[in-house]
Amino acid sequence: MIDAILNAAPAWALSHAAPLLVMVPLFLAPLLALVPTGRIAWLISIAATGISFLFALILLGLVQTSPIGVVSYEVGRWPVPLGIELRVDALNAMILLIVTTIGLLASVFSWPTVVAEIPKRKRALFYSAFLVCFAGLNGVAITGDAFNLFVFLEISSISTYVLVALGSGRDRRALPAAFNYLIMGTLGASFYIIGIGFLYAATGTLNMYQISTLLPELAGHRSVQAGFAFILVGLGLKAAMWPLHQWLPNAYSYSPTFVTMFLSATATKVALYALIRFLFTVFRPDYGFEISAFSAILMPLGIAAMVVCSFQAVFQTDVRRILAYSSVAQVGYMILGVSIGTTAGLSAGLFHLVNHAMMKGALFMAVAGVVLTYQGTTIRDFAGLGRSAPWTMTAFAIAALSLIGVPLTAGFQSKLQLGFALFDQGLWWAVGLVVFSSFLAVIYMGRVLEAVFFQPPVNPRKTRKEAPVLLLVPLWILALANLYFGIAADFPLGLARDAAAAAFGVEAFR
Amino acid sequence: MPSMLAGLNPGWVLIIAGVASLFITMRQARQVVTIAAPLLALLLLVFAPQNMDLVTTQVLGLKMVLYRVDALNFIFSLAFLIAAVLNGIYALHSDDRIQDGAALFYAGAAVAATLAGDLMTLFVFWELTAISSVFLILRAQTRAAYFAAMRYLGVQVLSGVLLLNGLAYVLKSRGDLSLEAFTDLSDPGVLFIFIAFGIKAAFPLLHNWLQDAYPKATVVGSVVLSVYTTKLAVYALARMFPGQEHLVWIGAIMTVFPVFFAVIENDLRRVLSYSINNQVGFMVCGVGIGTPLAINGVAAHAFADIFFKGLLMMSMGAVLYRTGTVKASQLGGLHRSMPWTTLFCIIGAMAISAFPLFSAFVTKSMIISEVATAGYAVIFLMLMFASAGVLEHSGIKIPYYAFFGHDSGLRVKEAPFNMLLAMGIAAFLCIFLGLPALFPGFGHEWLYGLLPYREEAMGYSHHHLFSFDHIITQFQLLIFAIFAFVLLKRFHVYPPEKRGVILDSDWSYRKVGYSLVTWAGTVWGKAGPAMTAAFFRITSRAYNWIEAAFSPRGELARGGVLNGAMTIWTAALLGIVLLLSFMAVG
Amino acid sequence: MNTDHHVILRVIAKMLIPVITMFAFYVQFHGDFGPGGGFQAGVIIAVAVILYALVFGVPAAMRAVPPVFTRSLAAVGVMIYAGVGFWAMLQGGHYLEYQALFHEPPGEHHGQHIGILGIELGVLCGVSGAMLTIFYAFAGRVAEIRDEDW
Amino acid sequence: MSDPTENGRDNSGRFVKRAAESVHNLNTPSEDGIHPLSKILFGWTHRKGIGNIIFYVLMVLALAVISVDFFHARHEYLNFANYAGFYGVWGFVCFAFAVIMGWPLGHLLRRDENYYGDAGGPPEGIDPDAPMADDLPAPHHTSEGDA
Repeated sequence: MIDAILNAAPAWALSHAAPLLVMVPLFLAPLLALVPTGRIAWLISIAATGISFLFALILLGLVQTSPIGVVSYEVGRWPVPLGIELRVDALNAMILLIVTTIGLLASVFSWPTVVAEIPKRKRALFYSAFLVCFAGLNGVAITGDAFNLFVFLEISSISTYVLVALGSGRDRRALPAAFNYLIMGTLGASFYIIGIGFLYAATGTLNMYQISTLLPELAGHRSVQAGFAFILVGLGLKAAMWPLHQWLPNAYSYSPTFVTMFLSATATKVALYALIRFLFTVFRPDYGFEISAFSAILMPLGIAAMVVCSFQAVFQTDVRRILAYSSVAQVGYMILGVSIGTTAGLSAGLFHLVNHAMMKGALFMAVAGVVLTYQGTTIRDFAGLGRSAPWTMTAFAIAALSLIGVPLTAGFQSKLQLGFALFDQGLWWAVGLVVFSSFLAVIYMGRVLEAVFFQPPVNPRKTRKEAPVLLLVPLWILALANLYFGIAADFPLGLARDAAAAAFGVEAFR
Repeated sequence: MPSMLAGLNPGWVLIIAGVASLFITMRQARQVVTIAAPLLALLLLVFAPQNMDLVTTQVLGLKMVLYRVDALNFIFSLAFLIAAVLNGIYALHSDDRIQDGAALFYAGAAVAATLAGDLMTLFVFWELTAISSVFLILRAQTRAAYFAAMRYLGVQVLSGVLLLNGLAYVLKSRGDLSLEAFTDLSDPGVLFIFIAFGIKAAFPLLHNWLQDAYPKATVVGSVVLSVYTTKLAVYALARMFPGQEHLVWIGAIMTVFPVFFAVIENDLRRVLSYSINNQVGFMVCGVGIGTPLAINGVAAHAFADIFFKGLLMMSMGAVLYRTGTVKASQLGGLHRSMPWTTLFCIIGAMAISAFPLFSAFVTKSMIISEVATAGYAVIFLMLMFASAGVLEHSGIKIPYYAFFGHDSGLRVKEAPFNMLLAMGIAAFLCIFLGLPALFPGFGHEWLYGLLPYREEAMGYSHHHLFSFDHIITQFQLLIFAIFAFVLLKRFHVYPPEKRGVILDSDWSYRKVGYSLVTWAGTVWGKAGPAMTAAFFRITSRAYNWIEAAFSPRGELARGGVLNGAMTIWTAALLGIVLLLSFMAVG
Repeated sequence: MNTDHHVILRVIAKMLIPVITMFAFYVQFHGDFGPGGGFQAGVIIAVAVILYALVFGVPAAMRAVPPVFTRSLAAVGVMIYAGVGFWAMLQGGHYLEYQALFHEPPGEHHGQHIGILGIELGVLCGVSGAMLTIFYAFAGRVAEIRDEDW
Repeated sequence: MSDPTENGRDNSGRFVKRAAESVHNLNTPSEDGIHPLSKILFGWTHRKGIGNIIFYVLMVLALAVISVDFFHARHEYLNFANYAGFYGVWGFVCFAFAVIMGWPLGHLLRRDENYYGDAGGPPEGIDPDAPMADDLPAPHHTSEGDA
């Protein structure tokens, strides 16, 4: 399919795919602030995300067919140390594909939930903020410039705070959640920019590739190490690395349902991408300080996230909070994969990243459907929905099984890969903990599924009422993707393997 | 035929139709589906190109060949599909979505397993046959059927688990899961697979799930069940273990021991279940010989068996449907009111007894002839004994006690037309397959032309099949055996049919095992509460501790020791990372 | 409203506001070849309006410069900025490549000149619009809690 | 049934009608529940002394098929199969053995019908009103689908 798109695309689209991917939504976002009605804004945002999605496919194709595996674009044709370079390799091509796919599906299904949750006069602005956030996330993933990355990170974060705060129409707790998120997010971004400052002081450049070529000689430099520490913590915070995750459960629980779905599947993923980019490409996993960070910081934190947050999810009564804590736990899996420090481990982590985007996207979308039709997110509200909304709930169940890691689902495949990568390094105890954490996932998802399919509805007057078709179609696309990639995992696994290879080693990057 | 259709697996057609018919509430539409889907599948199979991998897929680096037709699996799946059509016709009188759906799904899974091109695919559909077929037993909706279905499912799943276990071993030692035959039984993986196949083929002592479950299925269910599971196992054995010498003995024992059970069994469907065991024994024995002609015999006998055994099951089903029982002690004289059923039953009985001009005569003889050629004298005598035994329980006992003998006084209607039609077609096949080739490709030559080793089959057909020796010896065996029956009846030595259940190897788990479990339960009932109390004390303490830590009211949700201070965490983490970085470089 | 105490303020403000605005445009166009530019100019223009609001009250300022206008101004600013980039692209150059704006050979700087001015104009609009929107958002907010409850 | 001859006079439809009627009659059980076809097919089994006739006919047949062996030598791979009368004797012995073994085996293995305890009441979760397999009171007599 990618070949077909490459052949069909005009020459300008091929050569300018990288800037257009980001700039089209960023240009359309302010336009949305001017359009009169939310419905037009909705259609424009579908168009914008769709265009970005096409460009993401084109970029993926270009990267795959490129002899060096890199697509580079100099903005304003300023040469590299002066100007900003947009730099796409297999790693960010994959992230871009995830963000744009989820963005497209999210904007397609968003309209009914926006109508239900956002006041009429704010809808166009809401979509404007969404497009800014979308463009910012893509910008983070696409840029090759460390400072530009910060700018895009802030663009996406600030619009995210707005999006979260707009949940106040349904639940006033969205405001403190957004404020908390704002403080934490700013803290993380500040740490990141401080780290970049240290690196700039040591190397004199902001281009990530140039930094990476200059670093080997400077590995013992104190400011490089300080920069590493700040960047790790700053991006770790953005990626909701345990124990820096505490902004996430509230932000995900009280924001508008559509925002939750979009953020859960993209925001932490993009931050994690940036972290991986720094850990593996800018810094090298064979630097002494990074090895010790892997084994003493990332691996314990990843495992702690897996276990602790799964336990916390077990005791939640609100389905969105269960899923939010589960997200932190899943980030733990990815961090664990990253912390192994091998290509196998990194590709397992990235593979789980792809799959987690699919399953959490589907789960939160189903929850959005329930909120829309039945108003309520506690487990009690979900009781008996298996009968009243079988289509929504079947998709929910498929994604939940994938989250648990039942064989023949995508979640199983990535946990399997993670297990293989851990075994290769003799970390059998970590495999045991992964299994234990999956067992906890059985409990917390099992509680929901039990309520959905085996308990009678609390309110017996709950009649058969599905979520709207507009929501069901993207929901089922994601649910079926969970099943399809659970059986034929070649495509996402290949993406993750290429991405891991690209993240490793300067040769693959250049 | 268009290439797109060529990749359409006939088994999947049936599976899809089966799932669909679960949802079709309109009876007429479902009837159309149950007949049309097997017919469509038949067409697809007949026109499918042979000896090439038609559909393949890659799962976890394992190549799975989902659809591959060759000479051996063609004849098995052909028989399965024709049987599916007949079963569809036979079931027309009943309006039961679950039964129709399960029957189609089950048939489809069996066909798909037969057409699998590797062991993994075979395993997947192997399990699906087990799971779908259990509904055919459950639908009888009796207490006995419920328990039997659960036991049946347990045994079938055990077979699947063993198979999967074996596959894992084989994958490790051999590196692939192709359908290349195994030779070495001492490899644990191969042994696992052998036992897994053995359970489904109902090897001696592993057989009893069959007699336990089949007679308790619905009228239609036992007809459908009698076709697939065991023949699929025979196919799997012929594919993976041809020439495995243990099979000769296992098969011979399989032919002999059910004879004794069948004589004293009162439930006529259970008699037929023993008869399945006995006929599958012939096939297993042929697989053990493994020569081309023997494999021909296995394939041909399986083909013929599907129809004559199906026919007998159908006739007993019709009796059950009309009278409500198939107990020999309560039946008799039904030929007065069910002459058509009687006629078809007699045809089936003659076919299974291998009367010349009937189907078993042209199929079973290939196996027996190869046994004799290979010099197995004892095996030969056992098979001859079994042939006489078949005549006893299936050839005489079934029609005699159901339709003749002592008149039970039951005056019922003749079977419904659809049942008669299905029986008629099956009866036609029983006769047609046994006819001499009046012109090329007619009668038995049609069947022989489908066999995996055609030339050997044709050679046998020309030189031996309808030779004077062969026919006369067969008549000697049969007529003397019938004479023995008449003689024993005349002098009242023939044991009368009595009500009751006959113990078999399932006694070991249904009685001994059950008693053990009950005993253990009693012990547990005394020792348990003390342990449970202790256990609950420990777990509740652990739960309280975990809850205090993790729940929304717990420590962690409040931010742990440093209340609400994620920023402190951030600073602390930064400090640790910095410290580590500095220390690591030194 | 009792305005007696603010006569001087009002008079001075009325005199200053045009000057401030003028200065903003000076900073804007000076930004082309010296310190200054769109951001500073935008802030200064916003300051002019904010001064007006402080002296004459927010409602008056909102009548003069409606919130819808400031919001649109911010949006338009961003679009101007991005639009210059697209313009360069339409002319066959890279995104934001000023040299490509008028297909000039190397050495000529007309495109560079116009390009940077366009960008700065976008920044001016964006910054002043955003500043004013934020100001209105805070200043126009009605306290949810009554004063005596503080 | 109306008088067939009245309408059957029409010379073209007459034969067809007669045939249809006879087929119909063949498939309609008489008052005593006995199917007319059964009289044609199996009526001979009700004849007096049929047991003796069958017995003697079989005896003659048996003697006939075995006498062939004395005039005709076989050449089989297994030597013992070439003895005259081998198949007949083995068939007779096997059949008789299997049947006679039914006596001791029956005593040894036959148990009460409810030996396993599953012929009793229904277990929990199963419809208690569903009929037992053993005492299905011919449930479908009134159902549709009768040809």
